[in-house]
Amino acid sequence: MHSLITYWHLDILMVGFLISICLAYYLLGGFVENKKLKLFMAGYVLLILSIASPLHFLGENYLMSAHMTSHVILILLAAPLLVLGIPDNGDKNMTRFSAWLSKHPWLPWMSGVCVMWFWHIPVVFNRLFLPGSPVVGAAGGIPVLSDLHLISLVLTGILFSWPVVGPVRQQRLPTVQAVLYLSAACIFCSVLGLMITFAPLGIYTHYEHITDRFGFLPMIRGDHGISALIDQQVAGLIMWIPGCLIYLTASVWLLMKWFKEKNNQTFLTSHKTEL
Amino acid sequence: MNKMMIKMLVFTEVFFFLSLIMAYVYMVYYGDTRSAGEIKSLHISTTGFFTFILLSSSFTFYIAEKNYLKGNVKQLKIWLVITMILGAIFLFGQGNEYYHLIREQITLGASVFGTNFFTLTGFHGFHVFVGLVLLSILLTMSLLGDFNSNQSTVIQTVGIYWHFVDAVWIVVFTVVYVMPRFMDMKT
Amino acid sequence: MDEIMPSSFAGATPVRVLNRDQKLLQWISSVDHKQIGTMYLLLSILFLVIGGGEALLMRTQLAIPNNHFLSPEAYNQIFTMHGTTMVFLVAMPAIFGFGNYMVPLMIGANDMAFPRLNAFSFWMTLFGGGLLYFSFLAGGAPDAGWFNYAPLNEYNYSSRPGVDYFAIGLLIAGIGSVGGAINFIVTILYYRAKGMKLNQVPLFVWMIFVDSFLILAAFPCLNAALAMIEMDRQFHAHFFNSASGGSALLWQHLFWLFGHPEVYVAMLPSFGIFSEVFQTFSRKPIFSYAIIASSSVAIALLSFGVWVHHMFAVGLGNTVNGFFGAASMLIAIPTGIKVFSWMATMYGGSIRFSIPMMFAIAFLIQFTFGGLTGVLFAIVPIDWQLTDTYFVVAHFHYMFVGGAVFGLFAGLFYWFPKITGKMLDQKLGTWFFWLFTIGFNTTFLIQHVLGLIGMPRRVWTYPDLPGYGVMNFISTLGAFMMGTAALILIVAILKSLRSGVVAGKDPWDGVTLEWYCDPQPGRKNFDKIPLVRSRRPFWDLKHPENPDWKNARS
Amino acid sequence: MHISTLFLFQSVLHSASTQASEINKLFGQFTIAAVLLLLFVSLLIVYICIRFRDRPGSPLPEQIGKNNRLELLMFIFPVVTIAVLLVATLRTINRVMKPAEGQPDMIVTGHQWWWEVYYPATGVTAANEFHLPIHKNLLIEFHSADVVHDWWVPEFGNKMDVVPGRNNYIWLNITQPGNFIGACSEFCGAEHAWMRIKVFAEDETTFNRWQEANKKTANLPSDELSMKGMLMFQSRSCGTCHRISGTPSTASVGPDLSHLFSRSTMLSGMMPMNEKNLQAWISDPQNVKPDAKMPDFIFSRDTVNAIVHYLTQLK
Ligand code: HEA
Ligand code: HEA
Ligand code: HEC
Ligand code: CUA
Ligand SMILES: [Cu+2]
Repeated sequence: MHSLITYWHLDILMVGFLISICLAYYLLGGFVENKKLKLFMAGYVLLILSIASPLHFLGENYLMSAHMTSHVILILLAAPLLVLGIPDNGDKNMTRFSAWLSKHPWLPWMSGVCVMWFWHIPVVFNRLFLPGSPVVGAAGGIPVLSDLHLISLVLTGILFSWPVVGPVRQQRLPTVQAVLYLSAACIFCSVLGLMITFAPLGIYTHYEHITDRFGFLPMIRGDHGISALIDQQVAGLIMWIPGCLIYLTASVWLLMKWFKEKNNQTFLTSHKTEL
Repeated sequence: MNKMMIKMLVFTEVFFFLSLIMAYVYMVYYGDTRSAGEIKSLHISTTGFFTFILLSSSFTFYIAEKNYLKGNVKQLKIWLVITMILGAIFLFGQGNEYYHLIREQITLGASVFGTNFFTLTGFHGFHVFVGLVLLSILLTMSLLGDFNSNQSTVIQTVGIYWHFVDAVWIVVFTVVYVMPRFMDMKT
Repeated sequence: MDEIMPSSFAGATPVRVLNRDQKLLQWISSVDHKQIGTMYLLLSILFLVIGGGEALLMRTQLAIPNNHFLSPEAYNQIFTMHGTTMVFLVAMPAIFGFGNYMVPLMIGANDMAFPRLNAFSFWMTLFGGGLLYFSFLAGGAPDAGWFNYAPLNEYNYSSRPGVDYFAIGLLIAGIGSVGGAINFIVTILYYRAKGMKLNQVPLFVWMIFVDSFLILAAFPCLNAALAMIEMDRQFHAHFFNSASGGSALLWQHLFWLFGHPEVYVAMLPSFGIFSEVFQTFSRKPIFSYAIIASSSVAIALLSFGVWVHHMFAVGLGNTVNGFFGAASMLIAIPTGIKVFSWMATMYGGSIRFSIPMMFAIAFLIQFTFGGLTGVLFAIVPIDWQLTDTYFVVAHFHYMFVGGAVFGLFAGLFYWFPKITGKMLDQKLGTWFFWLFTIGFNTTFLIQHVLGLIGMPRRVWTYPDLPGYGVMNFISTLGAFMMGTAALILIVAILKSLRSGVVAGKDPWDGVTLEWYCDPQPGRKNFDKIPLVRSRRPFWDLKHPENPDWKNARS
Repeated sequence: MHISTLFLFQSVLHSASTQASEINKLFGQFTIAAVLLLLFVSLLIVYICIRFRDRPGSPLPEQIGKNNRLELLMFIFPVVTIAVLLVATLRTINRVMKPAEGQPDMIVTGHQWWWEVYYPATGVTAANEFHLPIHKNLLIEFHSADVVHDWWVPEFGNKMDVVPGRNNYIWLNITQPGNFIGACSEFCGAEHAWMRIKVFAEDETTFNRWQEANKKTANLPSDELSMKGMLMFQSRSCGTCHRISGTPSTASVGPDLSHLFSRSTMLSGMMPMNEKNLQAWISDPQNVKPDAKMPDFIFSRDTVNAIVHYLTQLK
């Protein structure tokens, strides 16, 4: 049994995914503008942290709360940062895509929210960890389902953030709409968090009957006193309160920018434009 | 403006149904063990059929609306009637299901499951009923010739409401009928 | 280059122009936003007197230990009706009253978006309140507290019809509130004057806008809970009866999921009123419009994530309590920023101590005090000590009375000249302010100590323990000072209506559009309206040499 | 220096248990911070009001409404304060409420307007007055027979709601002997005001002596009048609600009366326990404690005297 810090892990599929993200970034004209690159790198580091680090190891094997923490990081921090990192190089397709998404904001919204809900349906959730789908850290085999789950979360997270922080500034959602968009997502995340928080034991079974293959269980249950119920509550609450806080911070940030706009306007602009 | 109003109404209704659905989950999924047995009395296939009916009524309304925007009032009337018939069939299906459940001694006052089931589906059924009333008003107006020019937003406004009622049913159907099949509920 | 434009696009053209001296029937059938607003305000004042009268009855009963002035049944009905009245029939109608009257004027519109829906909302509120009070005649008012906990609200424990009246009455009043909120949102979105962007509306309008969303999201949760309790009581369902598998906590979750947002529903419009008052009487633009406006959105969103702080003592476990304690503390951040912004607005200004401004300054201190006791409760272990004691009663009266109601009083004095054309009597107003403020602090400051020495709330009487009698008596004295002050206010209103100083169009040197239209505007508010180009359109008109749109100000 | 030492009466700020002293330490720290904050805000407001009041002929102030650095400061200051508070909160929560383990030392059941007490270790049942040993980690469990009640003794620290369908618990380690007064602190219906708590915190030997005394069955009637009283008690349906050990009456709808007269107060702290008050109560309960769940019996004066005489023997 080594120290927790040493449990890093990547499998072939995830390596491929990480590389293809870099590739996509390159194709979208990345690696040029310094400020944007920094944002992208920040997102990328968070992405690696939540899919390869000991946090992920804990989330796969021991703690639902760690699993949820990595979800929150993936969807709410890494994905928006990756999107923020994409430069606006005036590409026509990019503009058209952004405009189309902003015209149908319910599409990215539904994809983000539904995919997140889907992976937390107890049947699906418990299936993620069944022996049939090998667990990260076990010898051999690619945990396909688990990887798919991460990849889908990142991709829908990117799609979800696009109308709010997408590269083409003119095609982002108007502020009030963006705030409603984020708040509505926040509500549905909250409902999910609430359901998990107040669920009894026996629903998300994976974390209740842990096969202690790495010997960390006594430390978790004993030294830190994290029982299965507390773990599940923390998991729900992390989705709920810090999760919501991120949506909220984003909303307030957008509003601050909007209210601080220079309000000098040319004569006779239509006053309905920002609706 | 009317559309914005109805969107706000839908916004507030969403929270109403969210409260009821959360109560349902809290009490039926997480509650005592009796509910798991009683859920088995639900006929998912029959209700699935009526669900399909309700969803197709959304589609027929969409066609009615498109025809209206094209100025095709005759088609509008026809599709409105079809929509109403489909909605009525759905309500009939609900009544049928209630009848069977009550025959099996599952009533509002008999158990926690009955309480939550009848309250949730009952409020939804009430909304369908209100939708039917609105549709019949639309039909009357169109028969009286109020919709001969395609300027009014009334039809789209009612449409938003009607689609919302369908969307709620999708969620209710998922939570009440579909999900328990996939959950190993405490028994 | 200030074009004055015809206002035809600034809202609906009026249906018909009424003459000024309207008869009762015209009031009842009115769909004019100003008349409906006035009726809302009158309703609010009526219920303030009733709810305040109930408070005085309670304080009389509590003045001395072991008192038998009221029976326990009477006391319980009265404190329940006091809380319910004050929250649903004083705070809400007052908000809707000011909102109805002022929002169209401030955004340069001629009416609300849906005038008939507006009238409908008012009458629903009135009928809901009437039904609640009818219960006194029909076998007993509700007596389970304003949050009406299960299972005490079940038929087994409250077999009188009081709780049914509570549920149905609040459902009806709630429908009115939701209708009004929808109306505000659509009005603010579609009826703004030419040039006024949504991020330029006066802060009061913005607060009403946010408040309306809060209402739309919060009230359905209460409606669902009320529907469930009626199912339980009338049809023997089992939502909240733990004996037959229901859950007593479900009620608490649903109620507070409504209840906590509701307290901010009561607070935000007062924030808006104070924002207008501070900038008008400091003769300066508000400090950081952006912060005040966006922090109110933060408050609105956060308010849905803190409701468990009313349930810290029900045994949900340290994990849940800890997270919700953290969330509750977070609300202090956007609120604190607001307090500091108002102070910064005054700083460097030229402060005129009119009566609205005096209320605003008293509010700042009282609200900070009440907010600090709120944060004290957010510290979970301390809440375990203090929940359900008079310390809580003191906290929320500092918020409701010292915060929200002070805001409504400030609004009353600030906009009275616009509504009636007369100034509200300055001398009596000053008396009213000092008596009410001193009375208020006398009543509720001492209640913190009562809570600390162990007096639970909602007790119809109490044993003669050391200190209890004295402090309760002091508290009662304060309440009667507030009662006297309220009488003075009523006298002042009547006197000013009859023989007040004629106000003119712009008595306070205001900066927003409601001071641009005539005093006591007719059926149509604006014949002409300036092109709005900044957050202080009326300032721009008055100071063409230094308009806001040339120098960005906040 | 507590408020309590100023006022010389019981209060929250006087800790008589380890839990309460944990909480009060935090309370004291927060109070200092809050007072400083309030002083800062109030004095600044007073200063602003004096310094910037409108004097005759004062010019229009500079029309400026922003200052980015000040805005940042206004944001940072509450954030830091909150962070400090949060850490202190979480630490104290976990010290006061530890996970429950083992058998509870005392099970308290809330009824509409009286308390039932049960000591699982010895099987002793009592009502309305609580005897507890000091310097022991006590696990107290709460059940409700009807609606939500709440256990609170200010000197002992945290409250706990008594919720039907849930078994809540608290840990309590009393550090001082003495009598402590508390109250039901969740509104539970008409007589919520008279559902008070009286705790006798005793050292181990006194507590054990009390347990022994209460383990014994109730005293049998010793004279003729009390014999008649006992017969009346058994025949007039008192036993359908009350328990007197050693007799056929075993119900728990109302308080256990086996050792009634050893209590210092009656009706959950409403009045001192004495013959006169018992007389009044048995003759007309609804007059003494309106709405209490004990019906009026139409007894003759003699019957009342007999029953009361019997009850006074139940020490
Ligand atoms: C208008 C109404 C209103 C408002 C605005 C508030 C505001 C707040 N309330 Fe209050 N509250 C009520 C009305 C209100 N409350 C009512 C009615 C109840 C009881 C209901 C019942 O039981 O019947 C209640 C009860 C209540 C409880 C439950 C108590 C209990 O029953 O055990 C709690 C617990 O957390 C709480 C917390 C707060 C907090 C943290 C705020 C915060 O919003 C306060 C924020 C403000 C400030 C903090 C002051 C200004 C800030 C600064 C100057 C910055 C610096 C300060 C810091 C960094 C701390 N409130
Ligand atoms: C907006 C909300 C609001 C407002 C403004 C007030 C205002 C007041 N409140 Fe209230 N209060 C609540 C909301 C509010 N309250 C709530 C929610 C509860 C909790 C209820 C519950 O526990 O369920 C409560 C509970 C409550 C209690 C605790 C009851 C208990 O726990 O047992 C007390 C006790 O002192 C009290 C007192 C007062 C007083 C003295 C005023 C004063 O400020 C009132 C001042 C106004 C007047 C005095 C009007 C003057 C009237 C006249 C001059 C005419 C006289 C007419 C006649 C005598 C018929 N209130
Ligand atoms: C319907 C049930 C019922 C019946 C019958 C009943 N009681 Fe009671 N009794 C109660 C309840 C409930 C209380 C607690 C009242 C309270 O404090 O709110 C009580 C309290 C008492 C007390 C005070 C106990 C204490 O600890 O303070 C006495 C003494 C008493 N009853 C005696 C009697 C006698 C004698 C009779 C028969 C004549 C009787 N009771 C019949 C329900 C009943
Ligand atoms: Cu029991 Cu209050
Ligand atoms: Cu709250």
